[in-house]
Amino acid sequence: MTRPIDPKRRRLLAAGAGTALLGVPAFVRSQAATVKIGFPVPLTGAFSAEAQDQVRAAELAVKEWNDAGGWNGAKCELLVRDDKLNPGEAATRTLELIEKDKVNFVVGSLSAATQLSINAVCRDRKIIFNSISQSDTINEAKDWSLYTFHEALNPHMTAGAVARYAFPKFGKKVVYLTADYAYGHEMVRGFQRAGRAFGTETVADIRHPIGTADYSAFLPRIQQAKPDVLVLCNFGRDLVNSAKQATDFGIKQSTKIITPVLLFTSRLAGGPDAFEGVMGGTSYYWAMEDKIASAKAFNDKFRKAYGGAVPSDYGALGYAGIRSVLQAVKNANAVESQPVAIALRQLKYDWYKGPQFYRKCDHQSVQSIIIVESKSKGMKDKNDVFNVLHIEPADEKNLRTCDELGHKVST
Amino acid sequence: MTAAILEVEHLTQRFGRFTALDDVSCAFLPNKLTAIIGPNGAGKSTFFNLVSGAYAPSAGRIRFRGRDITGHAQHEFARIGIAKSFQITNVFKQLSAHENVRVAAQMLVSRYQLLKPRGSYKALTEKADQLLARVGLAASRDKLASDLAHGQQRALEVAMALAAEPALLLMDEPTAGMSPAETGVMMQLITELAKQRTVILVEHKMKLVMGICERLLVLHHGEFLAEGTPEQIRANDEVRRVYLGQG
Amino acid sequence: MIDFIARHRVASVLAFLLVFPLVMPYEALAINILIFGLFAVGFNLLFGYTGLLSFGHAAFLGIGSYLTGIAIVHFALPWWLAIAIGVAAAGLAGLGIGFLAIRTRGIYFAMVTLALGQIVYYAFYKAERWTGGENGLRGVSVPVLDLFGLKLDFLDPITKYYVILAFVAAALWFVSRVLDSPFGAVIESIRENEKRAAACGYDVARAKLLVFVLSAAICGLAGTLRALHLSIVPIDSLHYLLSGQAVMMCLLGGMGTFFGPFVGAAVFLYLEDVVTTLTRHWMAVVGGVFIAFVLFFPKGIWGTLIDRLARARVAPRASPLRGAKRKSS
Amino acid sequence: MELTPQLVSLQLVTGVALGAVYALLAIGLSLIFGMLGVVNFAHGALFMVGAFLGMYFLGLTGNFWFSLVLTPLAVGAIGLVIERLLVRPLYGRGIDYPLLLTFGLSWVLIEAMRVAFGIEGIPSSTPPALRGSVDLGVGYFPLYRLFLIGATAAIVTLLWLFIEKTRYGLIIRAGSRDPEIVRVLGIDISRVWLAVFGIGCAIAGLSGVLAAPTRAVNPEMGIPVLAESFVVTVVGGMGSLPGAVVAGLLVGIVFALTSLVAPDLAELSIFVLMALVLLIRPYGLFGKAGYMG
Repeated sequence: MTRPIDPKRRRLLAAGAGTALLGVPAFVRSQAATVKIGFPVPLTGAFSAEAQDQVRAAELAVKEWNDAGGWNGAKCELLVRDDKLNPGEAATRTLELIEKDKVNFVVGSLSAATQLSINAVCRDRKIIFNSISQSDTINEAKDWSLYTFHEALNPHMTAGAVARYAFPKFGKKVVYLTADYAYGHEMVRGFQRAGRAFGTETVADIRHPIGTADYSAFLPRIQQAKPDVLVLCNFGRDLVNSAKQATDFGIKQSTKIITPVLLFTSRLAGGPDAFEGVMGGTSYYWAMEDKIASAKAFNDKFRKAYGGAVPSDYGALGYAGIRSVLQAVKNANAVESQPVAIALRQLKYDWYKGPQFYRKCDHQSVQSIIIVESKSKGMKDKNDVFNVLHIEPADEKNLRTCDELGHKVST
Repeated sequence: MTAAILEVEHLTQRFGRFTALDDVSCAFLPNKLTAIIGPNGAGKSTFFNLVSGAYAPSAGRIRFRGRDITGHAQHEFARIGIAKSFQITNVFKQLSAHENVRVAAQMLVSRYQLLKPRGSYKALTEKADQLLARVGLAASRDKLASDLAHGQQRALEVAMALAAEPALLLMDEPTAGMSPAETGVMMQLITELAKQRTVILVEHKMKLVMGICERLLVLHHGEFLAEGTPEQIRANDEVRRVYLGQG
Repeated sequence: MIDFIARHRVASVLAFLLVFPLVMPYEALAINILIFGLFAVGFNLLFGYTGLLSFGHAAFLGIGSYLTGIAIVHFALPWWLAIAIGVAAAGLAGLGIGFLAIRTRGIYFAMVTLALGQIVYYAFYKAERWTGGENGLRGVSVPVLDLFGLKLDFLDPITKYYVILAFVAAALWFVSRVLDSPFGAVIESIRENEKRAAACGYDVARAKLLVFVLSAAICGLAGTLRALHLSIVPIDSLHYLLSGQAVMMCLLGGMGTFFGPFVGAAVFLYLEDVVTTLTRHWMAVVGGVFIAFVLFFPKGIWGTLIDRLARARVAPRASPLRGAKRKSS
Repeated sequence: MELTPQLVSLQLVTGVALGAVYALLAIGLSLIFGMLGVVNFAHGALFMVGAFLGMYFLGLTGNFWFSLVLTPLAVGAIGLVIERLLVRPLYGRGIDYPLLLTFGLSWVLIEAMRVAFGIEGIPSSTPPALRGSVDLGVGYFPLYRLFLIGATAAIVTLLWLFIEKTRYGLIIRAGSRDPEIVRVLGIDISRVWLAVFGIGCAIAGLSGVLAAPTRAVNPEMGIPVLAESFVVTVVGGMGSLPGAVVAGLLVGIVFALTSLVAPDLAELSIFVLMALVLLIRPYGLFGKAGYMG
């Protein structure tokens, strides 16, 4: 170890550096030599497969836009950050993106809690945030701002579409097995509300702690109730485990199992047996390319860029989320938050799944919902896991009303 | 006759089915040096643990200066003037010798003062230095207790016990593991200490205490066997049989 | 230099922290380090100085955060009052949890604090109306701090850093005083030898409870600052993994040293931040670093450093630093 | 909902099946703690490694029974390496250091499985012979979970016989009371420690492969398991094998019955149970005072 600096001098140095630092002006937004988009997603943790797919799809959107010339010669740069699926980390990373990297926009997130925390940080600093994961809360007036956009489906829309398709077909007695957090509760609410039209009856709503690995303690009750339909209102690994164990307990013999969001990757991880006959909703499934031209175009670009791989549901949202923002930059001919937000509000687009637009009062993307069922035989390859049963077209009436969300001015 | 400083009545301690101390009653006069002797397992240490408040007795009473203190918490025993030096060295190993004694002395002055620096209690620092000097540890003032030699740690024990300015000092085999030279110094110190306060000594080396004590108590199998001056004890047949016979 | 730091430990840490944002990649990380450094220092009061390993300290960080957040979001109270409420609530929770937990020892103490911490977690999780449940509490935003008429732009990261630094510095000063006080000597003696401390006349249970409350309040302050920093309170603030992080930071930096926990927090967060940008397998790298530290630098970074410096400087004579190393640095 | 006797009985069986896995996990943890004083924070990760290896061996050999034998051997071998290289240098340094080390190790193991088997994990399947469900008279119950109960009972019995009736068991019992005795007997205590650590890890791996067919196998599956097995170990009393079994069943049943009446509080219930037990008995149901203070 070298001889340490004389303490007095050190203090002087410190004081000098301190003053120099205080002299630095508040952060100055860089003028658009590049358009910077921050992209916080959980690259590690339970949803890292989806997150990595989101990054790939987002990079595709960026490349496409840059290849098309960008905006006034400015190219787009994507700054990917790992939020570790942790809202505190997400907030920190968003602060980093805004304060240090001076991003113009933020797109990303893969859980309700992280998107709300990213939104809180962006909202205070008047930065546009386009969320690409599900939540009903973010639409509500309390969390919303002019700069909050929601590209993904929300639980109300998803649950409603699945309910409208499934309830008339499978019966009136319904049991919910629900992860005990906002996402689960919002899904149940969506099913129950849509179910009213068909006279469905909630036999039980069993709320399990989020992240439960063993559902056996919840299943005898369901077995005894013998409902027509069991709705698994949980997500990801909770869905895989509960579907698998419900199968083990023989629930499927007398009951149809449905779920609001049937994840592509969950089905891959859970295998065909556990998911046999399970039906659910999704924002996107690659095989809808047979019916939707823009889906075909998107899949082809993705396959070409990534060696024949197909995009997953949440992955595709990364593409749409970025492409909307970049299109709005061009339309607004600006990168400042306010003009771009206005351009987004006026945007009508069809990037990958048919026509979409952001509703004026809450900036929720109005879009189609795909109903799929898990395949257990006749699969052509590992990606061939679902049958597309139905596509419910985009319709504003399937959303909760602006009044209900607390938006006073419905424009 | 002066009133006894410590009286115990029918003191009994059971551990499960085993009775470590059985119905022991006795009294100790102020400023006297008494030794409790007895073979291993006689209940000497149990007796000390009870009168120092480490355990509450299964039955019986303990009175200190006429006040019943049976069942009080151990720290209360220390605060009213009963201090103990331990048989197995029991110091604060990662603290300096000086800090060991200073902490022990601090009990009388400040226990929950949060915001004044320790260093500002000059009297405590000096008192700790004096006590270290008295037990012959002045030169090892800043050594960690764990770095002291065994005999030095025993001496530190005594200094810590003295720091609390006890009226009653309980010493559990203070010379255990000491060299003959160290033992001599320690015995001299004990004699000196006993001039100003009551000292009760537990020893199983009988010869050692015969010379310095005025009174001896003999325990055997948890029971009181005999009591008296060294001469009386030496003459006691029963004591000779169970105790001296062994050695 | 070590002597100088030891003598003026609060001043030196302040001097360092004044320039700290310059060397960090971005201010939000520097602020996180301040906050978690304080969290670890508060935890170390209990763990390093008193020898009590708690696995429930996230409860105090979280209660501080939530109560501050609730005061601002639901009651629109001024920020300084919200901070006071957060710290007081954490201290009170410390009193309750501490009262129950100090009856046990060792690993059982760790487990009781863990269990009580989990109960706090679920209570806040279920109180969705007040806490936002799993979604977390949003809207704890204080864009402008009004300080006796002086308006500070709290959205400006540098301003935010120095405001938070002021609180952290005050707390560090407080902890430093406590450690140097007679009570500081009492808790050290309890760590060294509980039975002996009782025999010396100290009410061990009461001293433990007091230090538990102090530690909880310091951690609560870290929590309130975190709520203001992030403008959200995530439910993870109460999770036992965060309690575990405090243990890691203390051990990494050097438990039972004054600066150790702060150094540990800084290294932990900085390492995590840097490694995360380099590789997706950051857990393996950080885990590996832990293993290496335990095996080769068991006294932690700061503990090893002061040990080496002390030994190199004053090897021949009895070192005053070594005798007092636990309290001096 | 109606709490019929049938439903409650079925729920109890469910609780016992859950408790079986808890008990196994706690035995491994308790064995290592009781003997070495090491709080093994990598226990959950070893459980996870066991689940992965179990499914991997199943795929390789096509036979669940092979996998049931191979997996504990493999995880036990990993345990031996861990003890020899990482844990051994830490003996005598207090409980904090092995705790931190094994925590770091658990992260390394999680990442290793991510690299080896992918982030999403691998599908797990029930061995064909154990599929389906059985009518217990009170309702249908998956055959595999009945097998779990039986397998745990068998393993616990074997372990008990090993510890109570064999020479090695005698050494382990003596060693957990006082390492000096073992040294006096002329036995190299470090080899005993090595073996015990290996056995503890093997049991963690075995619980992993046994639990794998009931749940998704993914790299993070050990994290909640670690907390649960600590709860069980502590409720039973650290270092006590009968305590681990009793507490495992108790925790399983409490979890199952809470799930029936207040499902959302099921996870909380086991922590409440632990708090209550420790406040009434500060060293757990079967624990002895003295371990670490």
